[in-house]
Amino acid sequence: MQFAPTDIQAILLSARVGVVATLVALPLGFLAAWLLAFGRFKGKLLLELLFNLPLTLPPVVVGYLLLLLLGSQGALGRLLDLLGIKIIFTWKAAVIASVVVGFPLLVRSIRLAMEGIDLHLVQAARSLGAGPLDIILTVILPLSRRGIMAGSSLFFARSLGEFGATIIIAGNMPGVTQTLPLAIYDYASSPSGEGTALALCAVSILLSLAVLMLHETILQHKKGA
Amino acid sequence: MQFAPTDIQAILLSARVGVVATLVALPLGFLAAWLLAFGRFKGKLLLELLFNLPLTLPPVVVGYLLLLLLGSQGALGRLLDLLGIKIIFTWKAAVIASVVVGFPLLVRSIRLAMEGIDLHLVQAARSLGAGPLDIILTVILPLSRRGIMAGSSLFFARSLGEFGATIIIAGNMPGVTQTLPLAIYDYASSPSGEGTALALCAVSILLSLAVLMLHETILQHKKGA
Amino acid sequence: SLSVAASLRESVTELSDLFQKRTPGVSFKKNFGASGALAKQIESGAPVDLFFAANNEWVEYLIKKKLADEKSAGLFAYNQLVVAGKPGLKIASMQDLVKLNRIAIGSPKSVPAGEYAMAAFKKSGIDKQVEKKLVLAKDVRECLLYADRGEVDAAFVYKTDALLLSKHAKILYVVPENLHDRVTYPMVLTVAGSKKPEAAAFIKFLASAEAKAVLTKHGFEVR
Amino acid sequence: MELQLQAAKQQGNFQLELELKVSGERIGVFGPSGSGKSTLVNLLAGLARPDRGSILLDGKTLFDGTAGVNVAPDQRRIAMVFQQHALFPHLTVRKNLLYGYQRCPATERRIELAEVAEVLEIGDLMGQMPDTLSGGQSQRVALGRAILASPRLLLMDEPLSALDDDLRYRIIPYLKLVSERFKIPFMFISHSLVEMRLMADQVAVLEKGALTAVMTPEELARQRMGQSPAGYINLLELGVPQEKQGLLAYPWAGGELLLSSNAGAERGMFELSSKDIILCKRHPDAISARNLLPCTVRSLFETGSKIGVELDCKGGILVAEIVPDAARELDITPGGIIWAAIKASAFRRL
Amino acid sequence: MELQLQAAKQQGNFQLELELKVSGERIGVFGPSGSGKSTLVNLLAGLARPDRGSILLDGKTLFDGTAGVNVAPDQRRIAMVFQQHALFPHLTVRKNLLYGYQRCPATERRIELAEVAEVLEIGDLMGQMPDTLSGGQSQRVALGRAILASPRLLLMDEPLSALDDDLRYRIIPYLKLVSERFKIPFMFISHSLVEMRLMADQVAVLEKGALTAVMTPEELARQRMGQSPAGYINLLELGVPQEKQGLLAYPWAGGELLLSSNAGAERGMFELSSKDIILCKRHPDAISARNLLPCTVRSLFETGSKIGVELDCKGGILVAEIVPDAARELDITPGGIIWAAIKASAFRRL
Ligand SMILES: Nc1ncnc2c1ncn2[C@@H]1O[C@H](COP(=O)(O)OP(=O)(O)OP(=O)(O)O)[C@@H](O)[C@H]1O
Ligand SMILES: Nc1ncnc2c1ncn2[C@@H]1O[C@H](COP(=O)(O)OP(=O)(O)OP(=O)(O)O)[C@@H](O)[C@H]1O
Ligand SMILES: [Mg+2]
Ligand SMILES: [Mg+2]
Repeated sequence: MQFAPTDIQAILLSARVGVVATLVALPLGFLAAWLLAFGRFKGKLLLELLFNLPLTLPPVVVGYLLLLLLGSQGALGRLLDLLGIKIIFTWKAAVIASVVVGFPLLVRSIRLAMEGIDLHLVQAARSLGAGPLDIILTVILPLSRRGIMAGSSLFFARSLGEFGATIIIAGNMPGVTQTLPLAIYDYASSPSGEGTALALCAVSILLSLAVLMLHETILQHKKGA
Repeated sequence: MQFAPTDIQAILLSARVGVVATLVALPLGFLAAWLLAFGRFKGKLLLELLFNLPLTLPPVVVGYLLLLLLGSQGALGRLLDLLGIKIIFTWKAAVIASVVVGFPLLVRSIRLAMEGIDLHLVQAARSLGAGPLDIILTVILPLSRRGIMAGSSLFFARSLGEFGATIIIAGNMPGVTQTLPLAIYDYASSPSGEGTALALCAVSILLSLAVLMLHETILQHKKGA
Repeated sequence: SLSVAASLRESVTELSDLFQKRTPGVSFKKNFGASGALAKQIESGAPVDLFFAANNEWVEYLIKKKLADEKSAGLFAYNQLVVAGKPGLKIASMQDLVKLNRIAIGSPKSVPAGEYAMAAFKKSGIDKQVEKKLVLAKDVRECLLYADRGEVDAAFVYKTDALLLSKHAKILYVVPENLHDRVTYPMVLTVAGSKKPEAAAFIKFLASAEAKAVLTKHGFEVR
Repeated sequence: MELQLQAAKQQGNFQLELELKVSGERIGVFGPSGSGKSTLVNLLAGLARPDRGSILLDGKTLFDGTAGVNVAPDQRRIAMVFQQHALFPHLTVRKNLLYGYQRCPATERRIELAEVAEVLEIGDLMGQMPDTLSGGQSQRVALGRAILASPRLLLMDEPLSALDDDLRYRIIPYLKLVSERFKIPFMFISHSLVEMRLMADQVAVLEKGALTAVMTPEELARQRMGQSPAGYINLLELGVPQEKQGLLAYPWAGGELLLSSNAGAERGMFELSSKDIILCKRHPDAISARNLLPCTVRSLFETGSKIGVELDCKGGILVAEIVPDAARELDITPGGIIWAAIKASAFRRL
Repeated sequence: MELQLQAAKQQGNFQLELELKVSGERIGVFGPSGSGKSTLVNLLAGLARPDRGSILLDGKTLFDGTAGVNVAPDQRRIAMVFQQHALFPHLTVRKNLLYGYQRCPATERRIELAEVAEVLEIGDLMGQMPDTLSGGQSQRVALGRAILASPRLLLMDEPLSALDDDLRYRIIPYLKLVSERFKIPFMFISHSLVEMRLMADQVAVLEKGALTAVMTPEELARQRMGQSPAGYINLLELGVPQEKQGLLAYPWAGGELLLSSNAGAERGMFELSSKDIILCKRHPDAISARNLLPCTVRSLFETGSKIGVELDCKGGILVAEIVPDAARELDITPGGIIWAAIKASAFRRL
């Protein structure tokens, strides 16, 4: 099976979007999880709801909402326009779509791990002079490692499969913003493209397998150390 | 804003599909998480990959694959046909789509919680005469409660938003298989339907808010007890 | 760049490739999707010059919003609505459809083909009888998929799409054009596109015999 | 209970290589920190798998590396009390206590909740959750939970370190009672010689993952008498006392012993450290020690820098501890007569 | 260190209602299980918030309910050793030890890693992860970690219960040394009177969430002498010894004391239980006790069923414990002369 150049580009683009989206989402997701796990403030439930919204809504709808926000008439879009930043119809839009849609998964995983941390450890750290930020970095971060790993591999996999929101805000431009799922969809919807669609599916599976293996190896390694 | 009867039906159907899918997926997800967290067998990585597949692939592709499997020409579809069971284009298909697509999220959450359980507790239970199944029910299940709650609210929310796979195998039959996201999509893609689409979005958000609140209340309640 | 309705994907790709070969230095970026999504993208400031839609509704929407150049609006091609289904079935008239179990059409709210199909049902007076049998697909390709896999007895699709069918399904019946509005594919230049000479040149090229031959090859009608 | 264990287990840098054959109802495991006591316990309970070897309990094979036998932990009916209590955090104290009880076949149940709750003083905690218990309370509940499983063997890994002295010595006789009355043999891990002496009939001594000896706690105590701050513990079974001059006079070995009145006016078991016996050549006219017993020296033995003197006081055997110099000066030789002075406060009820 | 605490805290059914003013470097908190000792520690460290009241340490307000002051735990520089060690599971022993050290301003660091590692005998464990440590090892590391933070106040919640006797008594003098040399005051929680006597200058006694008394451990020990199995502990500072007849003769109070040779031939602090002193009216000719000291009776005091006798042996003060009957019989009255017999083995180096 020979892939067309645009297919190769789609594979590379998807990998890039997945990696960048994960890198962008990780710190944000960690912060959000920390707020939800340890924070005590009003409006926490509201914040939680907000983080979960992209999960509840069909990605296509998320895409429309993002388009409203980031488009030239949107609040954020106009701001970005002033700064000369173009988002719509660029691969950055695909990253944003992935980040927004996968965010709830990431936050959930990390938060779950954080909630499992023995409070005595946090207390010990505090009594040893570690301030909140210090504790986050030296106790909470390493002890929620499993959750971060699980969450980010989940997130990466989700971003490899992200379709609905991406096609709306990034468009489906072969060689430019066409990610793997868009290419797969294109092929799958014409009877003659079934073979290529399946081959691209396999690539997508292989990619997430690689991330999964990496995740397991890191966990195993850390356990053994 | 007045909803058409089919819109009301879509709301009810979505709620039903969400609940049924969650009920169906929970025991399966728990079992899968247990296998992955505590099992030691060959092919574990493969199993994990399999569970994560629906996440990696665009839901539309998942739907397509399910159609191949469950359709009148599919292997399973033919078997079910013999048993007189119709899946495709019924609400059961929407349930199956939701279960398959949300499964990785459920498993991941539960598994993460399980991996946080203090092994001493399992050992104590064993030394007190509890067999593996007994331990699952009396130690692992209650101690992974947070993960189960988090996972199932995540799953439910995801199922409320499930679009790609559902539209393929359940079809989009107003009043029969048209779930909320399908209705939203329909409205959103015609210029005159934007208002209704937004209203239905709000309903979807309210529904998942309700689940989220339920989840928090249960956790809070148990903590206090 | 071009925003192209999904059903025009193959033909517009071939046409633009041809044009690029003819006119060195010109290159197109193409964006494929549902007409509605494409229109919304343009509304949100997507850098699009030329919009090929599958129905008039979205072109008018853009014109009303002063996002498209009304003067440039024109019809690009025509198509025919057909019923595709299991090779064994015999459909001689719309009335024959009542006997079937499942019929796939595009969702009338969002898919033009579905709208045409609904109009045809109404005109033939069978809309009430078939209402419960309809499976609303999110696009024509999905209708095609159902027909191809034998999940439905019949599907309302365009002739151009039906030509891609494998042996599991074939065209059973061509819906008479008097039952619905003619299937047209309009195109329009956006405000940004109307300032670009290349875009105008491409529109001119589309009217050429060479371009029409390509369209005909793909099953479109050009009159 | 008869235990035959031959097992090797590598854990990080630590290598356990044990061959242990013991029979008895009350086995002790003694050894310094890091000598592998907890590891041994895990092997027995089936929570860790030996790298090779075999484990037989009462003739039944629990593990056999070559034959591939490895009885599941829950089938071994070996209950444990961990160093860290490991209470189920989601169950009330009552449900924790009943966990093993309910899983024990009804015909094998020998101990009831009320009985355990009373002795361990946890009756008031029944409805509480484990995370609201203080350290001492938690460990008592963990102990009760294991006892209530009526196990074939009870493994206790330093179960008493978290308890206060008072409570500790109230639990020890109960544990012994349980073991005797219901025939629940136990293995008691500790690095305290005193506890060992009180709890075990036989002691396996571990050192760096290897067995150095199996002996009676008496032997161990005599051997280590010199090093141990507690000395050798004499255990005395005393009868029902009578009041006498504000003290309690307990019948013992044909005569009587005077104890402080706070010893409690019932018959029972008492401990007396070898360090608390002072020997005099002659009868001292006036001495603060309330007990002056004429004794025959049965034997002398050396341990460390100390000399143990085994005394026969009208049939009652006591071990006293003196320095070699004193032995010379008092001219202590087997068969000689000597006075043993013991303070009324030196006795402690177990 | 000067502590002023007035706080109330409800925890489930348990109500803490404390008013405590102490100053000193070595404060003990004594009380039975469940009396609220750990709760008090949490309030001080800032890990629990009083329902109302105020806490002042060295004149600095740590908490004031009415003024709304609540200094963050990490700003209090109050280190803790928990009952459960709470080591960071993801850090090596070395990194655990250095955690507080690194967070302490360099100018305030007073204790170095090597020093702590040596005394606690954890030098070999540096590279290990906490989950591979035995119970005793873990607690030693936790102790080291807190010490290395050079805290203004060190809170120790039964830190020694998991250690063996040997190690326990080797750590105690180090802790005292640390507290003296580097002026790290500590609060030591225990329900062991012996530990309390060894560790603290003053003891706050808790009972069911309320303060019943603040007293010196001597007072507490004298008060509870009758109940305690260890009796009253005499602490003796002894000079450099000389060998004498296989024993060690330590100079003390103008005369000398003979100790077993395993006491170690250096100057140091020794403990001697009041129970180990036998009083005789006359000089007994031959007695196994190696020390016979003529003393003047300074005072008598009653505790429980016992009589404490304060003795002046050529300037050295000792407390002996006898039963009332013996006091009468020996005719012990303040100012009287009496012989104290003490075995060479009765002393224990701290
Ligand atoms: N998983 C492990 N990996 C590496 N080393 C381990 C592991 N578990 C235990 N060890 C080491 O094995 C040795 C024996 O540990 P064990 O817990 O059996 O000692 P112990 O006699 O119970 O000590 P203590 O009296 O302090 O509880 C120790 O040196 C410990 O560090
Ligand atoms: N979160 C809580 N909820 C309810 N009760 C609690 C909670 N925490 C502690 N308690 C109760 O408060 C009392 C005091 O507990 P604390 O841990 O302070 O006792 P302690 O003196 O340290 O006991 P120990 O010597 O056994 O450690 C106990 O009766 C305990 O059950
Ligand atoms: Mg141990
Ligand atoms: Mg406590």
